[in-house]
Amino acid sequence: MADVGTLNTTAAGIDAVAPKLGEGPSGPRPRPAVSARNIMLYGTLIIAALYYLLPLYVMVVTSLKGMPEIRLGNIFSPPMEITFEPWVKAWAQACTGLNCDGLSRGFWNSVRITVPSVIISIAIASVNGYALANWRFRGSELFFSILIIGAFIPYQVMIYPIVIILREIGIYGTLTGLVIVHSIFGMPILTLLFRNYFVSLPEELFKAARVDGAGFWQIFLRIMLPMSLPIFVVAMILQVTGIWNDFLFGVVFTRPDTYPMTVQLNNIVNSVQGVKEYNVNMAATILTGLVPLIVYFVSGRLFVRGIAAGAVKG
Amino acid sequence: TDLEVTHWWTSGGEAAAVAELAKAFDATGNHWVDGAIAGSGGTARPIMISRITGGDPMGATQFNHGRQAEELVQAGLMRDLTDVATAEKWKDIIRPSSLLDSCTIDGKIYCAPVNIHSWQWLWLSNAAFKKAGVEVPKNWDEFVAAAPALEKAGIIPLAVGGQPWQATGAFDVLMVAVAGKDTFNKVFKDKDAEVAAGPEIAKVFKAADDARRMAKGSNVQDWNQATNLVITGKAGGQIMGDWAQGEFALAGQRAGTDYTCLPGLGVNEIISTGGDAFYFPLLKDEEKSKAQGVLAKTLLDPKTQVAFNLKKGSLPVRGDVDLAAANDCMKKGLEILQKGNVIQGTDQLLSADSQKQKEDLFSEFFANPSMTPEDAQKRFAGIIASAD
Amino acid sequence: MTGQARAGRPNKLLRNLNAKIASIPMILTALVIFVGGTLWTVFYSFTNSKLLPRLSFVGFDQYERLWAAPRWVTAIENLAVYGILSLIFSLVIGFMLAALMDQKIRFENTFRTIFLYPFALSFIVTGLVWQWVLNPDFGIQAVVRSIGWTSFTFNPLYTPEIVIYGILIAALWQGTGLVMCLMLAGLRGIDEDIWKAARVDGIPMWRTYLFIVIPMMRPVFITTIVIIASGIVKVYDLVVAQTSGGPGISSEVPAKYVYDYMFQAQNLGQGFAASTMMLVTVAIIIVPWAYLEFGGGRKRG
Amino acid sequence: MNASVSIKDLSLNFGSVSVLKDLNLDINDGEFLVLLGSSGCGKSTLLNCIAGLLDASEGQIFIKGKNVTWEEPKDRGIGMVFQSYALYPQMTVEKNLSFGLRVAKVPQAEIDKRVARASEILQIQPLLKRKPAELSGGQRQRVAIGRALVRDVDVFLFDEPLSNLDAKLRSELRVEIKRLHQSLKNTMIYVTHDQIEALTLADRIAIMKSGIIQQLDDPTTIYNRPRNLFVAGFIGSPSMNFLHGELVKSGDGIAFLANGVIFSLAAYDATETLQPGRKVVLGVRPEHIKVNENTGGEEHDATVDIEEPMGADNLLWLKHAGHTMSVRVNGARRFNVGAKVKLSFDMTVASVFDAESELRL
Amino acid sequence: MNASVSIKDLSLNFGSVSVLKDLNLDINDGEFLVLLGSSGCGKSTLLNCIAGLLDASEGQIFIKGKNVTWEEPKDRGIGMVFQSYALYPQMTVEKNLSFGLRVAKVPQAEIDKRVARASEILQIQPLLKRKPAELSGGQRQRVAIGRALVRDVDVFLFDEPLSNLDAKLRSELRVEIKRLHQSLKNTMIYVTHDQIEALTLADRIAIMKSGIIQQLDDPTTIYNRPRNLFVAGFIGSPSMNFLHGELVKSGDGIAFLANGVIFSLAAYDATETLQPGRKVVLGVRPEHIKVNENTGGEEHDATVDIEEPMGADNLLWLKHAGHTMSVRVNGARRFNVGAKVKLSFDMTVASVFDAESELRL
Ligand SMILES: Nc1ncnc2c1ncn2[C@@H]1O[C@H](COP(=O)(O)OP(=O)(O)OP(=O)(O)O)[C@@H](O)[C@H]1O
Ligand SMILES: Nc1ncnc2c1ncn2[C@@H]1O[C@H](COP(=O)(O)OP(=O)(O)OP(=O)(O)O)[C@@H](O)[C@H]1O
Ligand SMILES: [Mg+2]
Ligand SMILES: [Mg+2]
Repeated sequence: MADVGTLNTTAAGIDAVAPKLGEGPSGPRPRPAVSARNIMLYGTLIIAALYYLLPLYVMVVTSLKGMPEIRLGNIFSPPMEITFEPWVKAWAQACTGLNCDGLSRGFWNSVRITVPSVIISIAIASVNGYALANWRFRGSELFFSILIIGAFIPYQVMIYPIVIILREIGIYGTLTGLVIVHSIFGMPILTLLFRNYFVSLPEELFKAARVDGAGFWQIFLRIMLPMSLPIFVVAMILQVTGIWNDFLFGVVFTRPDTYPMTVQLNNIVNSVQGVKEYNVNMAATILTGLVPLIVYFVSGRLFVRGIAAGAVKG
Repeated sequence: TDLEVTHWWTSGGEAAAVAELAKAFDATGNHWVDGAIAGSGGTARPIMISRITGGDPMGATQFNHGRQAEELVQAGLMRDLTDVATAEKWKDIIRPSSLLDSCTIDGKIYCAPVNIHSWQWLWLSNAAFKKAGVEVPKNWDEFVAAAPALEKAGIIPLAVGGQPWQATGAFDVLMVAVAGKDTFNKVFKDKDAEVAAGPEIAKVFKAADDARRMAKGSNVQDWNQATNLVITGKAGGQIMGDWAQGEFALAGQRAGTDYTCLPGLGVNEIISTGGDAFYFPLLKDEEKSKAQGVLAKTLLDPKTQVAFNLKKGSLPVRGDVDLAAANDCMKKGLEILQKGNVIQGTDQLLSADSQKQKEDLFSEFFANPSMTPEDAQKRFAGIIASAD
Repeated sequence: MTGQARAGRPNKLLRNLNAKIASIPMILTALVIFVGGTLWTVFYSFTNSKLLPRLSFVGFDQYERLWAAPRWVTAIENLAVYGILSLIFSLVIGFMLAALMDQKIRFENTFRTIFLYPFALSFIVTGLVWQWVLNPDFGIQAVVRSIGWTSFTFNPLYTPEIVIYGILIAALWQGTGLVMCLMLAGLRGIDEDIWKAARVDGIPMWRTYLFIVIPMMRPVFITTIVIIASGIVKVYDLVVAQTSGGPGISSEVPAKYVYDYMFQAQNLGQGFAASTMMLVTVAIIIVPWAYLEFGGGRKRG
Repeated sequence: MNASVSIKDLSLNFGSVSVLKDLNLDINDGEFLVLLGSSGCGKSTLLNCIAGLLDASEGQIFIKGKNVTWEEPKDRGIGMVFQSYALYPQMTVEKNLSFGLRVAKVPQAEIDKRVARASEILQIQPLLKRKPAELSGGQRQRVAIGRALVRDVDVFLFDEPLSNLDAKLRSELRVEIKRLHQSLKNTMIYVTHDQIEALTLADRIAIMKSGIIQQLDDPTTIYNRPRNLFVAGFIGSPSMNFLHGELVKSGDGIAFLANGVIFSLAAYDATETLQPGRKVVLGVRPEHIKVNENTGGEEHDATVDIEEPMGADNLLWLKHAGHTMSVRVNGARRFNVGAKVKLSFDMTVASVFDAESELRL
Repeated sequence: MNASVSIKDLSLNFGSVSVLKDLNLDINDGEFLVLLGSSGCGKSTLLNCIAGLLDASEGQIFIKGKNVTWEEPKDRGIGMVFQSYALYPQMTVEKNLSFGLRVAKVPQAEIDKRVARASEILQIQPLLKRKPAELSGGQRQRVAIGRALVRDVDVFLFDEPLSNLDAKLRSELRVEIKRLHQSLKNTMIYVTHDQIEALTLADRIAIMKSGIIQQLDDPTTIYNRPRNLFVAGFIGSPSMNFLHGELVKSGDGIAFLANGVIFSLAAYDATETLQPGRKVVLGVRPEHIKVNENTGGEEHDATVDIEEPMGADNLLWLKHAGHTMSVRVNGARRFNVGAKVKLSFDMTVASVFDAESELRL
């Protein structure tokens, strides 16, 4: 952990004006609470924060305006008259083709896709990572290296072979097929995370469990899993966002009645009826991003911890 | 029976038109399951093809009229509609007959054309010209001449959206208008690279160069946003297919008073006969196959044709329907059609691959003022030389 | 187990059997999908497959055409510019934010959440938002002009020369939060005595960061670079959502070329050739790295 | 004053936790002062305050007579050596040594000279071109010391410099540090929780507990005349044996009574302070109890419970009148578990503590 | 045979690195065997082989007469205690203790009984409901031992169980483990690199170096009659003093000559093996040299170089005829640096090694 030392490193850097003479400064501490350093530090942070918040602000503000107001111009000005009409429309009324039920249908489809995909891809990747970290066998590292290199392959390249494979297995177009696709493309990074995490756990723990008579699955389920909350949170966040936000697979590997929310979003945003309804688009955009955003806000702290444990080592 | 139909008709006018198809189909006791995918054919087509090749085909799907589904047919993935076509005598009613030819492979018919779209239209905003204080032009040359006045009034002379097919389409239109039907056919039908490199086409590139200059400042992507610039008078005109009419209609504008349409850019009154067609993947389910037949039949039903094409702003594929309700522009189109001043659409003449290469070229040309017309023409000739 | 003394070594294949069974998904993915799919792709890149793969070989034709296509060359150039800049800026900005966050600040959680939230949004959403913020008629340019600075010009998305920077801005917005998290984790892993030693030695803070701390964070940087780089190669959605490759072809990227030619142009052979070139590029970059990281010297058995 | 480092009323709080409390300490010029205490007692905190790495909440710090309370570490004339070595891993040994000087823009010739001198003193010349990762623990620690050495500082601060090393290396480096101090004669402040290091190295030891200095004295005094129970128990391994009981009159002198057994205190070094009736604790070190050696004095019966042969010594754990007692005898003398033995206590070096105040009487 | 654990020709390679080489070892029933060696010599590797956590490359392992070379760890009748405690952090102490039993599906009543017994023996009853994070280091290590205890195993394996603890706790737990062994009488194999632990705990010590056992003997023999130079130098703190020289005739007996100084070897325990002219190394432990105590025998002049007072003892580093020598004297005896002293060597417990083969003569 960075500590007081670090803090003062900076403190000293900027605050070179502290009294220097042999004269005993016996009074109060000579360091003001609002120092030049703090102004710099927080100033920079706040400016950076503004840059990051700006688009969100624009999205929210726009989604609350009426179209006439948007046409007037300034995207940064707060709404003169707040209307929730765009939200209602985005959620329940916007049309794609003949379907005019907005995002609501896609939402539940997304849930139906995301939940099993996240669970299964994490389950597979965590077991892989565990096997790689604790039960190496001949060739395991080779497969792992292939997997990591696979992380660099653009998805588009893989679509065709996968379509063929799924067709041959006969699960093309089913939810199972989509879950498998998500598991496959989540595997490289997740396996890397889990492997690094399990490697960082003390090996002696694993040995102790073996001496205690626990086998491959028992050690995994009863010893490793309960200790892996942070990395599971990281995996969960990455997968929830990845899968929830996925457009390509969702559209290629499902059918219209199971299209995820992003496809719906694309339809709404790209089905322009005359003028683009920016307010509805923004509302739809926010609604679509809401689930991963909430996941982040709730578990952000664990995310950093997990990242520290899983990504940095190894 | 439920039949899933995929298409990329999602803009306002399009969606209204699809609704007519669905209504007609539902009236036969079946059910139209709508599978719209927004974002133009470029986004939707791969998805449709993946599903057909992936073994999870839909009941029917839209493709552009032309060669897009050729290989699917050859791979035996599509349903043979010859039975329906013979029963319904499509050969007799569909006009121009080239439409049905495009559906025919090895003597069998694989698709049901639903409409004719022509590209060769210049849409002008009357309000914009009024504001600029010039007459509404009657042909391309006048339009080019009026451009400075429009610019001075803060109006973009020509609206061109950022999507690559718009620039390509505009060029094809200019070719017909400037160089004429024969040259067009020599280049695209016969793939004559010499002509493509020749002086006739150089003139076309000159015109395209004008268009490029006039299009500066239209910061929009989608074609209908560009149309909207014309509708709102922010732009003087747009070269766009007849589907743009749907947008004008939706905005409550009337041809003649609010906007003006110039087929063949007012120079050469020739229109192309591209369009949309429905293809029917081969299904195992007997019931559904039967429903596919019903749908095919419904699509070409005169009543459906009228209802659909009125909303869509396109021309019906059969010559025997009454389009009394059609507006001025549509009537102009029908007239030209009647006269037989037609050419085939580039989608029908060129493979998707060549089309894509053309798109790459023209979207670059339109966006990059430093690319000279001569350079562009050289590349164009190259594409034609290797086209299939 | 009979308790009877067993003389020989048991069957090697059966040892560690559970681990092997559990790794089957990984092995299948690695072999069938990644290796198999890649080989399949490379194989068919030598054919002139159109809409459907077919075995009519044309040698290197597809590659010749690929490298003759201005759009592909532009795409590669864009990827190079975008890749290098986004790597540099992600690392620099991510590191600087992390360094600021590491100063025992108040509201650390708030700031972290703010920096990280864009990462929860998809590239599609990112592209849409920034398309809008950068739109010359509504966005920053219009706003600045409306407050009086009428000659102000900032219109990256419709200016071919700088459009790639417009995409970069959005990409950085989306991705630097994660980099910051990684860097923060790395900084927190630095022995605090190093800081003290540097202070006692009288080394100014920026030099401590530059010459001591950053070199010590090599593993973090490697992980981060892998994550950023794998994202860079794949960049597609963002471009599609923000510019669709425009204006013209000035913001095209290789992944989009692959997609467009495979599916829109219905020329699989061309698409496969392009993907193969991408894979070759990736391999040139990643294989040496993978060898260094995973090949030499096992950490433990 | 000739104090090299002088700490006045120093207090330090982390938030609401007070870690150092009103601490006063004067360290003489050239003195080797060891701060000894168990983990968490505030040793490192104090050292960091002296180095300027932590800001005091209250109080002042003087080095060489100059008030440095608010000076930067680099301006205090101190050099510091850390437990984890804190070498810059990507720099060679030479760079590690010279980095601070280069930053301070010392001329290259001067840098070379100082690096040469330091590496000669520490005998690390052959290592100059290596990176820290290529060094053994002991070599690394030597380089870390070198880094303080080149900076020509007045005061050396060591924070448990040897505790990451194994026993053998530790005792070697201990000797080296002692030699270094004998030849440099700088002031050195050395934090450790290893009492052997403290006893062998220190001119004076400051024993700390919860941020307060319990006793500040030379090692012999600390060992033989611990000021209170804490110090007595802390120093010495194995620990001093403590017997709880009370003082009683015995003959004309005074004696100690515990569990019905009487120990004469006639030989105690401060009998005058002992008053009968007082509850006290008698502390006797394991090596101050003789086993089966007839000294002519008082003898006590005991039984051997456990024997721990340690080579040169043999440690016996004995049961004696309800107490367990450890006794150190020569390694060559072996006993059977359960053997009955006779003990005699050397009261001249024993300590008697008040049971309540825990102070030595 | 009555060997509890028997290792035959065991070899183990990691890739191309050979860590254990043809190792043979028989451990008696109820014996406390300590594996001692410096870091990286293969102690943990050997222990892991016995536990079944590593597969031998060659050779066999028998426990209680049964060939367990290819058995799973749980079927070998062993329990293991690790340096880092290796407690399952998410389980309470009770769950930690019973985990192995629950995995083995032992009935609950039996589990309770065994946990109760183990926690009584180790006095951890009050801790049963706590999680490991709420325990001190010593308590954790006790729980770790308990985990082996409940499983009722034949052989206990300890891998440096105390090296994460501080000195005081270490010596306490050492005594506890010794007591545990005295009461349980199980076979115990204990890995450490701390010689004090080895000397105090072991029935026999196996000293390892680079995967080879150098000497396997009881502590006294190891300490007083080290088989070779390595063992001699490794055991004892401070190390044995080594003088390099040769054997010469002196009178009718034999003597040792180094740097021109003659040491009589008349009292050496195996004079018959000594031949004049041979190059040898004389080893004398620091406590076997007397300072200024006239023993009537041979005396040598020396100068005090460094003094390291350690409380009970005082360690002197002396210069003597070109050698540096450490000598241990009583802590009460203090010397000034530079003082001239007289040394006498106790040759009855000295060792003479062949300079070439390094074996004791
Ligand atoms: N940055 C900090 N914030 C809050 N408390 C702290 C901080 N640093 C130290 N402490 C607390 O101050 C007390 C003294 O810490 P210090 O590091 O000085 O102990 P120490 O004597 O050096 O111990 P050790 O022997 O383990 O190094 C401890 O109780 C510790 O928990
Ligand atoms: N998994 C491994 N792969 C390769 N070499 C290893 C592995 N484990 C240990 N070694 C090597 O084997 C040797 C013996 O290691 P081992 O852990 O047995 O030493 P040790 O005697 O227990 O040391 P320590 O006292 O440090 O625990 C070392 O040189 C080590 O580097
Ligand atoms: Mg400390
Ligand atoms: Mg070990």
